[in-house]
Amino acid sequence: MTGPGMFRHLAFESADDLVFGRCPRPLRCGFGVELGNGSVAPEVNFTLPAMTLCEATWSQAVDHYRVMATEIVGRALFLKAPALVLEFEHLPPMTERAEWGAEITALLLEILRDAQERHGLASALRVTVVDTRLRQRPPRVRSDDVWLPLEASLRACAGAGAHILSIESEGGKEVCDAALTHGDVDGVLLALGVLAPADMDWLWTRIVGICRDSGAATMAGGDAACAFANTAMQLANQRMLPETFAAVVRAIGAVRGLAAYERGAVGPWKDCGYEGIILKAITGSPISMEGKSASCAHQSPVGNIAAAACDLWSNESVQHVRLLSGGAPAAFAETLLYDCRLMNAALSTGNERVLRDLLVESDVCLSPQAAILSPQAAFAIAGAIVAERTPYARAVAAGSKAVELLRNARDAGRLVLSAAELAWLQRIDAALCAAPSDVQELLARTQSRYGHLYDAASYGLQ
Amino acid sequence: MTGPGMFRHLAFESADDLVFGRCPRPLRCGFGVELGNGSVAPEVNFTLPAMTLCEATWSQAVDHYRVMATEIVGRALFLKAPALVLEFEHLPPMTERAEWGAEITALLLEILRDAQERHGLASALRVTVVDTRLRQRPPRVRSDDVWLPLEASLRACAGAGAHILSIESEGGKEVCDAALTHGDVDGVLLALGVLAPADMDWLWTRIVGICRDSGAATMAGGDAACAFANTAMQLANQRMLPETFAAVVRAIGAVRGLAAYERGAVGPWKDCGYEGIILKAITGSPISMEGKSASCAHQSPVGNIAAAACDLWSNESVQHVRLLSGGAPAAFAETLLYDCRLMNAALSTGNERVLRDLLVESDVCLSPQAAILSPQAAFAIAGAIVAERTPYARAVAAGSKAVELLRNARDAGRLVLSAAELAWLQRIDAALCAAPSDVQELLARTQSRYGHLYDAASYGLQ
Amino acid sequence: MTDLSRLSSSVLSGDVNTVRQLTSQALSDGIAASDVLALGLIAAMDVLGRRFGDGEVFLPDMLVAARAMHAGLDMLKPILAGAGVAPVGRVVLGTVRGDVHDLGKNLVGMMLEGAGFAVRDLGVDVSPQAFVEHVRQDGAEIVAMSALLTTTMPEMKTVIDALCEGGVRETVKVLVGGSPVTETFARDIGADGFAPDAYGAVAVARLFVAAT
Amino acid sequence: MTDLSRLSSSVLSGDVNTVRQLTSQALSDGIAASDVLALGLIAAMDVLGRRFGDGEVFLPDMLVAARAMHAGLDMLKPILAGAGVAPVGRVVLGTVRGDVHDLGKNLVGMMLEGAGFAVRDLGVDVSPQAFVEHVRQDGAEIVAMSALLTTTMPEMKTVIDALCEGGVRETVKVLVGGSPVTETFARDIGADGFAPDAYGAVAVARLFVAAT
Ligand SMILES: [Zn+2]
Ligand SMILES: [Zn+2]
Ligand SMILES: [Zn+2]
Repeated sequence: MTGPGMFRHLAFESADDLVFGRCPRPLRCGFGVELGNGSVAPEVNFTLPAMTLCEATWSQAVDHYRVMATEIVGRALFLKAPALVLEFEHLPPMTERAEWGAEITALLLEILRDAQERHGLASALRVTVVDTRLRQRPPRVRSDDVWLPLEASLRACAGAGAHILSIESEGGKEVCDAALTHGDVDGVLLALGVLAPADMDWLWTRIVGICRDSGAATMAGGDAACAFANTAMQLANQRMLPETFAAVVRAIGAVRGLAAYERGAVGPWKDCGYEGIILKAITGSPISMEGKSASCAHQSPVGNIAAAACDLWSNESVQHVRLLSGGAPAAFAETLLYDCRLMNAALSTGNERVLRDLLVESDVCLSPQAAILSPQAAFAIAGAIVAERTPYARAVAAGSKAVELLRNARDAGRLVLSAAELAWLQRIDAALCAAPSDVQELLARTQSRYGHLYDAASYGLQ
Repeated sequence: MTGPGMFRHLAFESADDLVFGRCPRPLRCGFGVELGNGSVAPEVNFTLPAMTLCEATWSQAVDHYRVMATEIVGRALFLKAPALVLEFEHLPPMTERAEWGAEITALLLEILRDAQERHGLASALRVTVVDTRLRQRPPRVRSDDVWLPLEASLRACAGAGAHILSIESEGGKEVCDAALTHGDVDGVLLALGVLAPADMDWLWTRIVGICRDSGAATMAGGDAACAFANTAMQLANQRMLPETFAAVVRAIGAVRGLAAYERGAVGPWKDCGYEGIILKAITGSPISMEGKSASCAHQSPVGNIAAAACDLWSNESVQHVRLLSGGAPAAFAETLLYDCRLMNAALSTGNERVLRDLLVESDVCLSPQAAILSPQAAFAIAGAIVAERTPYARAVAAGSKAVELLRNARDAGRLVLSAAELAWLQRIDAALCAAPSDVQELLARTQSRYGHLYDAASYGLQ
Repeated sequence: MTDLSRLSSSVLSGDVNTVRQLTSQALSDGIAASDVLALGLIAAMDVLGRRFGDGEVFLPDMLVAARAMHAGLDMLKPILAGAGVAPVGRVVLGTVRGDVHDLGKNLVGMMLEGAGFAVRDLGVDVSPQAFVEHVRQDGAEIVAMSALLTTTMPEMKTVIDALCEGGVRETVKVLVGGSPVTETFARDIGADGFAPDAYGAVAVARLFVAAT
Repeated sequence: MTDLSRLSSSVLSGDVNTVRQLTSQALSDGIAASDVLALGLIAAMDVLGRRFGDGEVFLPDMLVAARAMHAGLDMLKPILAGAGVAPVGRVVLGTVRGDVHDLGKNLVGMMLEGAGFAVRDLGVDVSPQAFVEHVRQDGAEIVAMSALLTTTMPEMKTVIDALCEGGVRETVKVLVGGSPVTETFARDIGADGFAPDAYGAVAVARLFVAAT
């Protein structure tokens, strides 16, 4: 993990430079899309309605994708959008049967290519496979029987021409879920500071290789901590977990993500990890984010602030159900397109910092989860991360910085915390202060609680 | 129509004062909601999924409304919203059976009252009845057999405690639909400059009376030109009509709306008439508008600019279907709530004009329909309207001003028009220049085309 | 010799008088009625359809041209009658009971007529019985129903049931539309087709008659 | 005399040792086991439930307290056995075949156990046969199924069919949940109830056993 790619500095001079649509390392991908080069594009994600997916229904499924993509492209053209990114996020059978995922990939590319040729619409396609490796408990994430099918799907989608390859990998989730339900900081450090980074290291080395084999036609796009930090957020939404805890988990989640970049991922980072802004501060690479216009997929307390530094703006996921206006995917595409228009109007008139600050101001005082996602907070957390050399030390540093930011915001009257939230913040702080000094000690200390849940060898720990 | 209430001046000194959340004549209504007094609140509209509405299914329908309202209120509380407005827009059977509309009204008020008492949420309920008067052709909109049932519903909803009473009245639509399909300016002038204002005059005198009878507990909230100008917009969306034509119809539609204010309507004006900004310029009263977050109900080329001067921000209508995040009404409520947060952040930091200008900039150059909805354009159209003394003269003036604005924008390179659009703009201009000098001449000239479609006596024309 | 491309141009500009004059002239010049129809009138409508698709003309232009086209067609009909110029298909059209929205339905009617269908428009708030009776009377091949309200959509099923009971379900294809109507709903109630807008309705109607 | 409110406090703070000690002391002081249960243990869980509803405590606090509560309960069980302390109800729980999401299911399990149900958790990717067999084995009154994917939802119907074929459909109530699952879907596949989240699942499960 201390390879040549290790990030030691931030990509920006100051937090104030962290703004939507601008990156020190912009990307060009797909059919002429520029990312992070002075504009924000929508990333529309769409999925099947409830239906059985099998041989007999497959042609129906293909029809759904054709209709959804055609309608979304139609809406983009109606609104004279300069650029459009589609995300095709597999359902499990599409990863399990590599040819299914590849078939939809090819279909969507054909629709996008046609829109470019006939109407000049710049576009790109992200394909996100499902991490199918965690079915057995404890999961053996590196074993051939689970890796080879996943690799086959990744290769098939790259082979079909996917512009951006992503996954929401879940190595370490087997421990994280348990740690979350018990509100246990040690367990979160084990999951997100040790197991997940080790798995990312292993997995992204391979995904980057697959992209390299594609002749650089396919970009290694990244891998949000959806299965970790968004699970914490959802539990906090249901008041099962304190928001302060979810906020700290989010900050620590960035450490896991950085491992992918250090193995050669280039972005654009996937939408559903709100930790993307921390990663942008470190890598300078474009990120996809989601917020108020992803209300189709989940509620969140960070609907506006999430857009502060986005380069792609996503709806997370919407099923092909019908609203009064027509298909729901096209409806959410429209909302995203207008959100992007507003940000692009700000960029083209030099008002991007004003709008960015309003997006931040909107949410930052109302939720601990928002309080750590301002450019200033993200910059501070990013700085704490790159000051350390191991994922574990980074995880402790990220968590501690998040706690510090939350306490400072609260003390300055910028954030109101209930007595229960404040008590938890103190518990989290105490736990982080008492965190083991190295991984071996952490493993030993957590062995009785989590040892039975994970296979150490699968994370290179034996 | 030249009564004491006739507007002769604009409510603002300059177009630059026309901004969201601020009105010279703010309103206070419902359970402590302030409108136009420095903030913007969401107005969430929600409706039943596809189902038969009859005696046997009525209790199911009531359950739907209870669930939808409870979930929307829950989302508002989760997001710490300072205020929430619900719109209950009848389906026809709810107006036809006055007790049904009243029952839902009472149910929703109970839910809002409870949220205020237990959580301090300021709220208000708008109830919009259906204009059931136009079933026979030609319709006799003032006859007892159609008016008395409608009046009963209005009284029942006011009696049940509705805070704001609205309708989307359709008097004149029987001519407007035909005029739109033939792209006929004379027909539009007849519908929106003569018939519709005459009907508004008659109808709103009565609705204002019903509200007065309620002891001012119920406000006369207004009546969007949805059935007219939004129909034109929808036809333009489908490329059945040129956008320039739809834009001119929108401008003329404001004349119809003004008639309600001149009979005593106080607002907040209903969302689905984008002409609201023109009416705000004249009356200084709060308006509800809808745009990008009404993508559940229809597509539009004015998603951002529509927010430029809104005081309530609406989603138009969403059915109670399920998305991945839960019910669609709560999902759209979340998006609206964040849109409002952003506008309120701008208001509280003194950046409202910057954000307003970005919302305008986003859309104004991309569509003729947007080009006439900027504060500057709306102000100019409003000025043209109040300079005239009769609805007909106002209609011609509003249309002519819209044409002038579109031509100027095009000549200045701020608006690109296709050859076909430009040709239509010239046809519309020629038609307006050749418009009859008075109503009698218009009636005579249009008699053969439209005379069979409407009953003159029902509009006080005989 | 009459220039049929001039006839086409007159149709395109909606000039009814010139269309009548040129049609009459072409016939007296001895041009076959079927050629006047194909190369003069139909050719013009084809051009117009393309222009419409490209956003160069709009519905009002279409209606004006269609009127001019019919002026010429009316003169050709008596001559062509022997050759049996039947409509492409016969459609019974209406908005269902309880629903009084007519604009969308009217657009469908206009577009179907433009495409050569004979359309019986029953108007709005149409009872199931009325649909059944007119299918019988007209020998229609298609029933096209519209509903704009979520509360009147289920009425479409009632109409289909009435067609079954009336013994004419087998003789017609049922096409449904209207903003709340979905493909799934159409399938669920046993309709044969669904169209999201007026263009779609024409496309589906064409498929129906091609299939029979 | 043992202060049962101290026992409650120990449950609330999750202090297993003190709970054991005070329970034992209360019994040796001659306090009836049923009183120790009601006034010491159950009272604490009631307080906790209220605090949870008010956002004063969270799931981790609940789990800690539940563990302490069970430590006391285990000591009372042998004494109360004669009096027949049966679980509120028996639940067979699992995520359906093809679906490996377990967090939501686990939450439902924890909440049901907290509410006094005996829960047999079959895990994830559970075959229809496994549901049927465990219903038979345990004599369960409730089958609770979870599916997180739109593509595995239909599997719930397969399980219900298997319950029918296995002849046990009449003996159980079927509860379904998971983010894509809707009330309508639940009704359509013939489930008895639907819950949008873990709280809802407990509420519905309580209704089920109250009704039987
Ligand atoms: Zn995700
Ligand atoms: Zn995602
Ligand atoms: Zn409307």
